[in-house]
Amino acid sequence: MKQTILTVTENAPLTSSVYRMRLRGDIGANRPGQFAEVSLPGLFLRRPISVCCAEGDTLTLIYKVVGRGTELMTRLPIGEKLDVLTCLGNGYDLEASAEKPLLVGGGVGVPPLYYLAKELINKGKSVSVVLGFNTRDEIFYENEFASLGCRVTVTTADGSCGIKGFVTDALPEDADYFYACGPLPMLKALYRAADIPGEMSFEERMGCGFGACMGCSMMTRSGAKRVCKDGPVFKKEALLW
Amino acid sequence: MKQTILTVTENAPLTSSVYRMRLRGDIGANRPGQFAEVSLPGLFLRRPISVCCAEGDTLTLIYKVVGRGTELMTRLPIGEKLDVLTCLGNGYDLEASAEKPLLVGGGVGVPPLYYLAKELINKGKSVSVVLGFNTRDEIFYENEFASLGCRVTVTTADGSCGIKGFVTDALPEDADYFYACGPLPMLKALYRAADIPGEMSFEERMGCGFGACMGCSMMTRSGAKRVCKDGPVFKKEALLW
Amino acid sequence: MVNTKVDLLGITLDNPVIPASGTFGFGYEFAELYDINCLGTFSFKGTTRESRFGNPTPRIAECTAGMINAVGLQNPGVDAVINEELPKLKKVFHKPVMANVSGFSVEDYAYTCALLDREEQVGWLEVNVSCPNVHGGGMSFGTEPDAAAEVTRAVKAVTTKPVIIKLSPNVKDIAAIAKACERAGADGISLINTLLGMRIDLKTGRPVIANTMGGFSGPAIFPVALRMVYQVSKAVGIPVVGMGGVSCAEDVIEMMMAGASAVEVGAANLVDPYASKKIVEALPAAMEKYGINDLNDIIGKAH
Amino acid sequence: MVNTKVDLLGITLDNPVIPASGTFGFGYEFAELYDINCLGTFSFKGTTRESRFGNPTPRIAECTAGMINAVGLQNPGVDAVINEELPKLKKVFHKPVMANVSGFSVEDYAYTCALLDREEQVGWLEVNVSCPNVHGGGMSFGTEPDAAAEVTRAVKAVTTKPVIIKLSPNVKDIAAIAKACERAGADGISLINTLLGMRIDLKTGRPVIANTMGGFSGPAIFPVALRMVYQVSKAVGIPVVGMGGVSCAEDVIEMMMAGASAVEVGAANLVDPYASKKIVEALPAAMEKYGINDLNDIIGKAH
Ligand SMILES: Cc1cc2nc3c(=O)[nH]c(=O)nc-3n(C[C@H](O)[C@H](O)[C@H](O)COP(=O)(O)OP(=O)(O)OC[C@H]3O[C@@H](n4cnc5c(N)ncnc54)[C@H](O)[C@@H]3O)c2cc1C
Ligand SMILES: Cc1cc2nc3c(=O)[nH]c(=O)nc-3n(C[C@H](O)[C@H](O)[C@H](O)COP(=O)(O)OP(=O)(O)OC[C@H]3O[C@@H](n4cnc5c(N)ncnc54)[C@H](O)[C@@H]3O)c2cc1C
Ligand SMILES: Cc1cc2nc3c(=O)[nH]c(=O)nc-3n(C[C@H](O)[C@H](O)[C@H](O)COP(=O)(O)O)c2cc1C
Ligand SMILES: Cc1cc2nc3c(=O)[nH]c(=O)nc-3n(C[C@H](O)[C@H](O)[C@H](O)COP(=O)(O)O)c2cc1C
Ligand code: FES
Ligand code: FES
Repeated sequence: MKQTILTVTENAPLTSSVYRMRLRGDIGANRPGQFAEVSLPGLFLRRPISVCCAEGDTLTLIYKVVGRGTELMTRLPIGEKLDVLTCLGNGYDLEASAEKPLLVGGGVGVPPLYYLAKELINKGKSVSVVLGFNTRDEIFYENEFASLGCRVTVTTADGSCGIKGFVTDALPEDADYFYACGPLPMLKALYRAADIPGEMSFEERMGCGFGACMGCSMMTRSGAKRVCKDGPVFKKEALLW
Repeated sequence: MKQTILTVTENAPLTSSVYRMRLRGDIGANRPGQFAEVSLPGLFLRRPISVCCAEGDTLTLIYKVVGRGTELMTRLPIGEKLDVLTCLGNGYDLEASAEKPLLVGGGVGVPPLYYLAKELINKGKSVSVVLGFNTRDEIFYENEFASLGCRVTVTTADGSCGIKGFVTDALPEDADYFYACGPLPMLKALYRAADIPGEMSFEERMGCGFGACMGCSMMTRSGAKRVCKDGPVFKKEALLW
Repeated sequence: MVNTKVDLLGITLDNPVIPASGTFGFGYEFAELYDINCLGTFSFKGTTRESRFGNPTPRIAECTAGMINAVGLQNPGVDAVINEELPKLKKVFHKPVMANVSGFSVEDYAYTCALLDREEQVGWLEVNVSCPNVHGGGMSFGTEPDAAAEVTRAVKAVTTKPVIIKLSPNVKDIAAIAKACERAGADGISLINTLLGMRIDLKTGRPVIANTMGGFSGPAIFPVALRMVYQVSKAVGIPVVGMGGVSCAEDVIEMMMAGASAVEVGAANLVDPYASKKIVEALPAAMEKYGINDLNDIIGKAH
Repeated sequence: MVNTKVDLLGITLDNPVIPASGTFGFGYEFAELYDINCLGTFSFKGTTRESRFGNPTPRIAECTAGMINAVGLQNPGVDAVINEELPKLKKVFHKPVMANVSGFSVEDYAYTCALLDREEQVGWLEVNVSCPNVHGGGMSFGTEPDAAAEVTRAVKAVTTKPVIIKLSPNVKDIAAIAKACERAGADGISLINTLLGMRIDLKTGRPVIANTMGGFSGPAIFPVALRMVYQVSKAVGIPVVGMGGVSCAEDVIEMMMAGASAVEVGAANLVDPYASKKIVEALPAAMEKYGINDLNDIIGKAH
């Protein structure tokens, strides 16, 4: 964990409700699957947002506007300085996959998979990505994953783009390990559908984000774990589903 | 009373702890002796500051750094927008003086007298001003009063400039009416020393500043009065001293 | 078009927004600023049998997201309220007004309420039982179920209009006190009054407030107020008027979901004189944002 | 050079700053960030006889200038605390630690305290009487003078180290409860625990917290905490540890002026992991600003 002051260098919409924010400064050594906790002026608790990319001095976050904090984020101008905790959580286990990792993301679960895909490709793996959205207008980052060299499949619940249905309707056959992030119903469906091992990232309301308050606990096969510190990524076999 | 959004156009120190702030916008029709209530980011209550001058679209305030709010004010940059209530309180009675008004101010009680002096001189009156400070370094606005055409006397408690002593040691003989603003001990001393009629401006901790909460009440000969709405200026004969 | 109309004990309010007692005077200061008929109603300054200057000053202290007041019920007394304030109010406000009453003995309450009950413009009596009980050793009437019930019965015996008992939050079990009032005949409950709070001036080491302590209110107390509105509205069968820290239309909606039939706005009026008007105006858009067509549908939704 | 050293029941603290129970784990997460020996001491996570998962999630809700938690005393149980947590703590923290204990029966409290009392690194026992009394109908021990006194007596009977009783603010008369604990043998009082609060999710109309309500803390509660510290320290003759909303060195000074001998910092640690360290570092300059040479001179200055 690292407490740092970062400067907003980009803050623009990707879709009608999803924004990308780039922050510059001493961002620390972030691993894929880790998250940041952003302090926002006037709000007490920080907001946890996954690391979408971390390169050099630039941290990329992608966030969906859902409430007061994320609405406020959209109004932060370029040049604004933010107090951010970075390098939070365990992150994905890059060594767990053999050769053919499958990345499955739904909605704003997609962003952390981008950084993961990048690192897996750097390791020479053949990466497949399945991205699930509700409808065509909500799609983002399809091209970015393709540019990395991933095999990308998009699903939309209403069929307005890509395969009609859910991510579980479009899982490739040949993957040896999955990495997932998305809404709970998606994670549960994937858990049931996938017969390969894998790991998934969870969300919980957080008090601190670094393991101090026990606000974010989740019961697993090996006892109570903190989503913020022991997670947010948990292996499939740890889940009590 | 007027609620308005004003832009900081100047915010600079006059002495080590006294600052002048100029605000531009639709300031309303302020009379001398009235005050403004400034809303400051992150603080709940507004801060009451006397109108030092109000001309055209510019409101001038002079404030002393005494606590969190005024400290915060010093850090407001040019261009900052502030939510301000203006035209608060009754203001001085410009008709009360015959020909030779005497203005007596102590410390940050001096600012409202500047606007008053200006208006009295506009009315053709011969204005004397006695300004009391603790020491030479705390003096401000002596020249500004002189430039208006006032007869100015300065007193310092330590004798480092002007007459050594208090304002009451320097009252001119020929005045027919006094207007005062300053710390309570000065007002009380003046009340005892002056044998002419007059009026003085009071301070009290305020909840609203516009007469709604009864936070600022003061007992007078004509019953309980609100410093913010029935005052801050009260006639000498109204006081229960 | 969403519906903001709610019923409060037989009177229809155009909207549930009610400036709280002690933060809206007798309406004038605000009537100079805007047409106060846009409000549901308002609760006027706490009125007592005799006129009162209240406590010595300073009576106000600033806090994070709130303030402390120790005004001490300054008011001109019930006769002056009836003979001077209400006639003036009639000219600018054409709706029933909520009469807020305080007292230092059961007889005080009954006396003052009986007089105000006869006034045409008074729609409801809001009986503030947070005052110290002079005959009962200084503890507030509102902190003991029996004392609160006694005031309720005494007021109900001499009045015909709906009686709303306003409760203090400085208690262990506010629902028990509400239930005692309900059993004693209260038509409604309003809550919360201020939390007892204190600040010290670091420069002097002395309390900021001349009276040492005072009533803490503003956005900071909202979660406590919301919890108590929830507890009380679950415990009683009579309407509940919620307040404490409300400063925007979303807060009004949250209070109603907790169980409030109408919502009072206090300290917010002091820092923004247009606060109540802005909340009334923002309410329809906030309702639409959360898919609410009729405010009556959400009262107690969280139960 | 100003003096920040204070005595807490026979142990000298380098400074009065103490991270509060539940916001500092068992010290590790913070020892990774800075040398926690700069602190006066800290109070570790509330420990119970058996291990507990605590309440269902969501357990956290945001509020204006504060937060609600409903963690529900998640902890590994006293045996694991003694056998696993304390040995690890010893490596990074070389001062006496405050052992925070909770229980659901008088026997629970006595059992857990007796075990922790034997641990060398434990300097004080901080007994949190805010838990529901399972045998007494679910009301918290801390809301009844008799129940709080009973816990105090039971713990004192089986321990040798100073016992500090930590009080709940959700009561009418906190000084009466403090006095009952003092009479029952408490060596000190700490307060306040969290205020009972609630939030509702406007999108669903349901409480944000799975358990409906939770404990509200953070800067918003400071004026209530300060008032209670003042009331209790005036009422008792034993040392008082003050807390509730403290987030800067000025707040520490204000709490001490109200009567606190030492000051705990809770929620502030969660939003800024360096908060307690920053307060320790800012304290000397803040003292100088207000002309304070020795913190011992200002304890209870406002009385
Ligand atoms: C590890 C982790 C990674 C995340 N990564 C992303 C991301 O990359 N992009 C993205 O858009 N969102 C992400 N989220 C969800 C994001 O944290 C919430 O959408 C955001 O906190 C909502 O804040 P708000 O003020 O707009 O909403 P409000 O509902 O007003 O927030 C109120 C409170 O609830 C909390 N909260 C609300 N929703 C959530 C949630 N889903 N998860 C955790 N806390 C919540 C807020 O943090 C705040 O404390 C992540 C959450 C976690 C736990
Ligand atoms: C009608 C009126 C006119 C004033 N005009 C001026 C002026 O022209 N220039 C100037 O420097 N000061 C003036 N003051 C005093 C000024 O309001 C205070 O110095 C200022 O509010 C202090 O704020 P703070 O946050 O720095 O201090 P803090 O002590 O941190 O403030 C805490 C709270 O106490 C209130 N407060 C503190 N001191 C005073 C005080 N003396 N009077 C009223 N409230 C106070 C603050 O407004 C705030 O609510 C005036 C006060 C009044 C009532
Ligand atoms: C300055 C002030 C004066 C008040 N006077 C009264 C009063 O006379 N009678 C009463 O019942 N409540 C009085 N109250 C309490 C409010 O009506 C309200 O219950 C409380 O402030 C909580 O609401 P808020 O957080 O919105 O301010 C007063 C509050 C303030 C701030
Ligand atoms: C997340 C969280 C967990 C807490 N757990 C405990 C606990 O286990 N035992 C206890 O005595 N107090 C506990 N508390 C209460 C704090 O120790 C403290 O009394 C309270 O939060 C007020 O201080 P604050 O406003 O600085 O947070 C907890 C508080 C928080 C925020
Ligand atoms: S959010 Fe505090 S422990 Fe996870
Ligand atoms: S400050 Fe509210 S009436 Fe004067």
